[in-house]
Amino acid sequence: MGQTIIEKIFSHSAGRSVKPGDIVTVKANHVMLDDIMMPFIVSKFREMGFTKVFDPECPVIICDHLVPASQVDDTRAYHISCDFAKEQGITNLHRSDGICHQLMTEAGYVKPGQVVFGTDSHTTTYGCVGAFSTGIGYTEMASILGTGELWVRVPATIRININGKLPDNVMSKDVILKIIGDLTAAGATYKSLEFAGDTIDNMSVASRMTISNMGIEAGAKCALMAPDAKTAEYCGIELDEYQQSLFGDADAEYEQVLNYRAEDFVPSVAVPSNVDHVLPISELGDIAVDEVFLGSCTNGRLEDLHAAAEVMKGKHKADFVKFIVTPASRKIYLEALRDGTLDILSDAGAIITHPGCGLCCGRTGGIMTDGEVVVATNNRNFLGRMGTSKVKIYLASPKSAAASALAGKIVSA
Amino acid sequence: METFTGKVWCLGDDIDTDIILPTEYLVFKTIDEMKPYAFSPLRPELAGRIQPGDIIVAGNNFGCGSSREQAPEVVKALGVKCVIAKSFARIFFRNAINNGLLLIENSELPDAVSEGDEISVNVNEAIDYKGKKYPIVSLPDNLLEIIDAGGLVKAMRRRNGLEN
Amino acid sequence: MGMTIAEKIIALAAGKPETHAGDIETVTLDRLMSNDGTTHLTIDMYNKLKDPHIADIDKLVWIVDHNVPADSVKTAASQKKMRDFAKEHGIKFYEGEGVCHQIMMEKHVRPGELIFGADSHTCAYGALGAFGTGVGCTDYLYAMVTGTSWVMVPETLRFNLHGKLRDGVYARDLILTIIGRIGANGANYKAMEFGGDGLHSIDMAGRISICNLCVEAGAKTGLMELDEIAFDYLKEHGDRQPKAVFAPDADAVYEKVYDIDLAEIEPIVAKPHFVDNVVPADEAKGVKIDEAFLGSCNNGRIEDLRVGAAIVKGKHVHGDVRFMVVPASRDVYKQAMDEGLIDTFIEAGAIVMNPNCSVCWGACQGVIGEGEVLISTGTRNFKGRAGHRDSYVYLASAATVAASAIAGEIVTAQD
Amino acid sequence: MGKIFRFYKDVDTDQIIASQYLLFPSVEEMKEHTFESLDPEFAAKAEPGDYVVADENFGCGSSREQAPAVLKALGVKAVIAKSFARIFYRNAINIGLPVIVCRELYDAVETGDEMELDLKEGIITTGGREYSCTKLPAQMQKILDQGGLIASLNK
Repeated sequence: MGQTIIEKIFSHSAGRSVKPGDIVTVKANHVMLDDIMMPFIVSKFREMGFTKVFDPECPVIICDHLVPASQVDDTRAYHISCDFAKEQGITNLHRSDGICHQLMTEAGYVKPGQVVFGTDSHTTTYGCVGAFSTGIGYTEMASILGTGELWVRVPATIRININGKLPDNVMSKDVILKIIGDLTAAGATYKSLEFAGDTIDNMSVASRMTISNMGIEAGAKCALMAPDAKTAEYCGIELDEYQQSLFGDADAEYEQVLNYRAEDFVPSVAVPSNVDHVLPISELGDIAVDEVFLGSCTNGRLEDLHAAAEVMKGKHKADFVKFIVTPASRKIYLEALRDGTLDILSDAGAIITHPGCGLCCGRTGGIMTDGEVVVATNNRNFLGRMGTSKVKIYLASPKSAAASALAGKIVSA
Repeated sequence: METFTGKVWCLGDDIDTDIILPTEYLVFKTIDEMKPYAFSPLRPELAGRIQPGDIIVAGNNFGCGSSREQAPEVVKALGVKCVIAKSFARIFFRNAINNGLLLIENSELPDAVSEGDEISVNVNEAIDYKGKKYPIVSLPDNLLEIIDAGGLVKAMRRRNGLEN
Repeated sequence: MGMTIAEKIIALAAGKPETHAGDIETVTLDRLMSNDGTTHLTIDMYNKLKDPHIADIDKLVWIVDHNVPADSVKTAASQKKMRDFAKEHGIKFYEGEGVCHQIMMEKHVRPGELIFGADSHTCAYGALGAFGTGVGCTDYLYAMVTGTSWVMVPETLRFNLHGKLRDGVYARDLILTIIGRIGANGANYKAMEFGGDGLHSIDMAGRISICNLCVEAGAKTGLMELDEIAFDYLKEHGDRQPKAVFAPDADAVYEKVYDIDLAEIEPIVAKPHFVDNVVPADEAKGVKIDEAFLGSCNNGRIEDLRVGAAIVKGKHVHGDVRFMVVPASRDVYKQAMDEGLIDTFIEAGAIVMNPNCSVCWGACQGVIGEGEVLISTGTRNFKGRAGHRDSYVYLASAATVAASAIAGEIVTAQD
Repeated sequence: MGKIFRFYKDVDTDQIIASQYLLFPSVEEMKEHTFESLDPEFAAKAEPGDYVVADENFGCGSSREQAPAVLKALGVKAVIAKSFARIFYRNAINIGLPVIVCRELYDAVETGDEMELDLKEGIITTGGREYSCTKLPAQMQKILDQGGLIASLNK
């Protein structure tokens, strides 16, 4: 019988054919450790009685939540990260290069078909290149550092087919918001999401990344896409036989199959304070905005900055609106700098910060207070995530965010 | 099997990890320092009122959101005996088990119970509320092993010969 | 009796033909700058007034620059109060455009003006021959409501500059040397006036840097004579017309006159925790650093970024160092982009932040932790200034800071 | 009588109240961080009627009016120093916090000593001795007498 992508990856990793519900122990090809969790990971690692990381090539330590530090204790996590790397001979260390999920694929760590764990829920992102990746807690991370492996339950798969051409003002963010709205926030809990169809095929890896990144918002364990020529080019590899086999078989068993027509998608927002409370922007009415945030591991990539720049070129943000741009990585910053994108955004009044998690992680980068409304391109609009619980967070695409910054109210491009 | 009785605090659906513990407190050095801020975006008073032995009852998708393990740790540190919800988010579930915080899935009790009520839990058997029994589905074996060991840290210490 | 520049500006603002050190004058202010460091408190006091009103709305410039983008809900609430008030009253308002003093220099200050700023480094405006001085929010509010205030006319210390700074020595080294010489309260209540042939060899960036730091010697203001370099700057920045151009009278009375040979100035480092704790940079060599900061109203201009970029070009920031580069304004940032400087910094591994006060202010961005060491082009090295109360700040020129960021320890650009 | 808290030379405004607290919505919320870098317990120990005594150049640095404001909010009755930085001095008078120049007191007292200040006469009494203080300039005395600068706006 045929298999879904996740079944193929876990079968390959376990060395035997697996089916949903099976509990298997898999080896991690890479693990991603972010600064904010490092103090806890290291302390659990020692408490468990480990002294040596099983393979110093496996962990990638990324300082992104707390760099540059906004509070006096922030550099503690930074030093623990750097010291642990030094102690263990871990050379995969990024001190200020951007957001972990961007770097894991961009810097060439994750390849199609691999198994990757990270101490951040948006670790699902690497599904965009056909890798299994999922978020775990720091205790499990400590155990993997010691043992190199972790048990997983093979998830059932929800297949999502999207075919056709997306409207011009619609981005992959609108697609995944609509799907999360349909699935609901818990609709894919314990499940693997598998995206396919010519709309996905025609998307850049960056656009796919947005979709995989947000799979967790429907509760999914992972959000996978079959690797193709674009994936190979992005990863700088040629797909081997195993990697080429990573697509959902026609006779694979899916728990659910959803079919979407690309033409039906419209610019959408997730309204406060649930990611699955999704509405077309056209149904919102007039909502004035105080702040716009363009960035994050969901939508801080070059094509996102391009999309915003295209909307804003020669124009200026509305008065008294804060427009904050935080590119996802150092490489993206540099590319956007060199091709003039940052110039356009700066002329439009953007506050451009160094790459990092920025506002999305709620530590700094544009925190708000009671009564403020933000249109943000990131992945969560939870109560209190970007300030007080009376801040209203609307999640939208980069195009919609840019258009809203110009208009001073929520509109689509 | 263990039986206990506790007072109930009721929360709704989709109680996310930013509600359980907002990001700004994640960098505190100890879980004890984070404790007062648990559930603060939704109910700032709650952390101060929860007593050891109390039980949290919630709707669907409890613990959705980030992988921050501070979330179950802080709930446990408040002395919460167990969390009963219609369903749990995946990462939170794993993290809770790894830390020895008891989670029970039950789809009917959350709609029946009111805040301040007392319920009795007979672990792996049933919840008793006002004389009515709500059955508890037992956990898979591999999770029971971790719980039996007293959490993942203890299991690893055992593996590394530090504990019996 | 002759007058100093400070006396002439105050006399003009007081509507008198003459005034002298020690006199107390009621003056009409030309401009009132306030930033997010204190404006929320000013507004609170304003709202409690019996008859709240603003004398001349056009004189107010409000700038959000200290914690940008906001780092906490408390910051956000205070900034929102400021934003909402500015919007309601139609006050000239900047947010995220850069450090207040740089914006004032680029867009508002005119020679001969008397300006109150609710920030101590307002004395920077003297580089354009304006009397800028820092006040608290109560003084600010009084001036905002009445359009006037009282000032005691300061004694003036005169600094005659001669010759030219050597290569690798900057205006910042000069002013740190002066502060070291006269002490942290050596100019308390006084004006520091700069002139002499040597001034012509110092560019506007250097002049702003000098005047900006006068408050670190306790000065009420720093003032400079104007020349073509200053007039060109005004022309290039909005073609601003002076209110008045003043040079001191030949028989002006100075409390003290210093003659300084610029060629004798050497690279300087101010060690923790006082700005006047200066030593030749060579004597601070070898101190391991955790962070380096190039920016601020003192040294975040395009000229400073050029110096820093030339040093780091083709090299990489030391692995143990976070190198924060923060242009002083949007114009500086844009210019630095055009010139390829930002590219150089990013390639070298620096952290380039949006224009704002950043590390110099010690909250919000690049805050240093317990036991950490920072080398900075900022204005102050007070205990705890950049973060944890047990941390250490060394002040130096852009060149020394950039070279140290590469080396991982304090070195000079010559090393 | 009030207790003396004695600090050294060049106590700057960052030490009186650090930058990270300045944007707190009110002085009340800031005051517990007063002198945090010098003595984290200061706010807890200081009682209304206590005095701060310092060497030269007290309050140098920034124009943050929060510096005298937190001292006043904690009930500090007066600051007595050998000299004051300009902006701090002016800010303190404007909000009605007495700032007294006295050259001799600093070298004669320790933290914990008790003292009394007769503001009108400009006399400090401590350890059985009297110290006379420098009088305020008339302009400043006028502001202090009328209850601070804002009071004059509300007349």
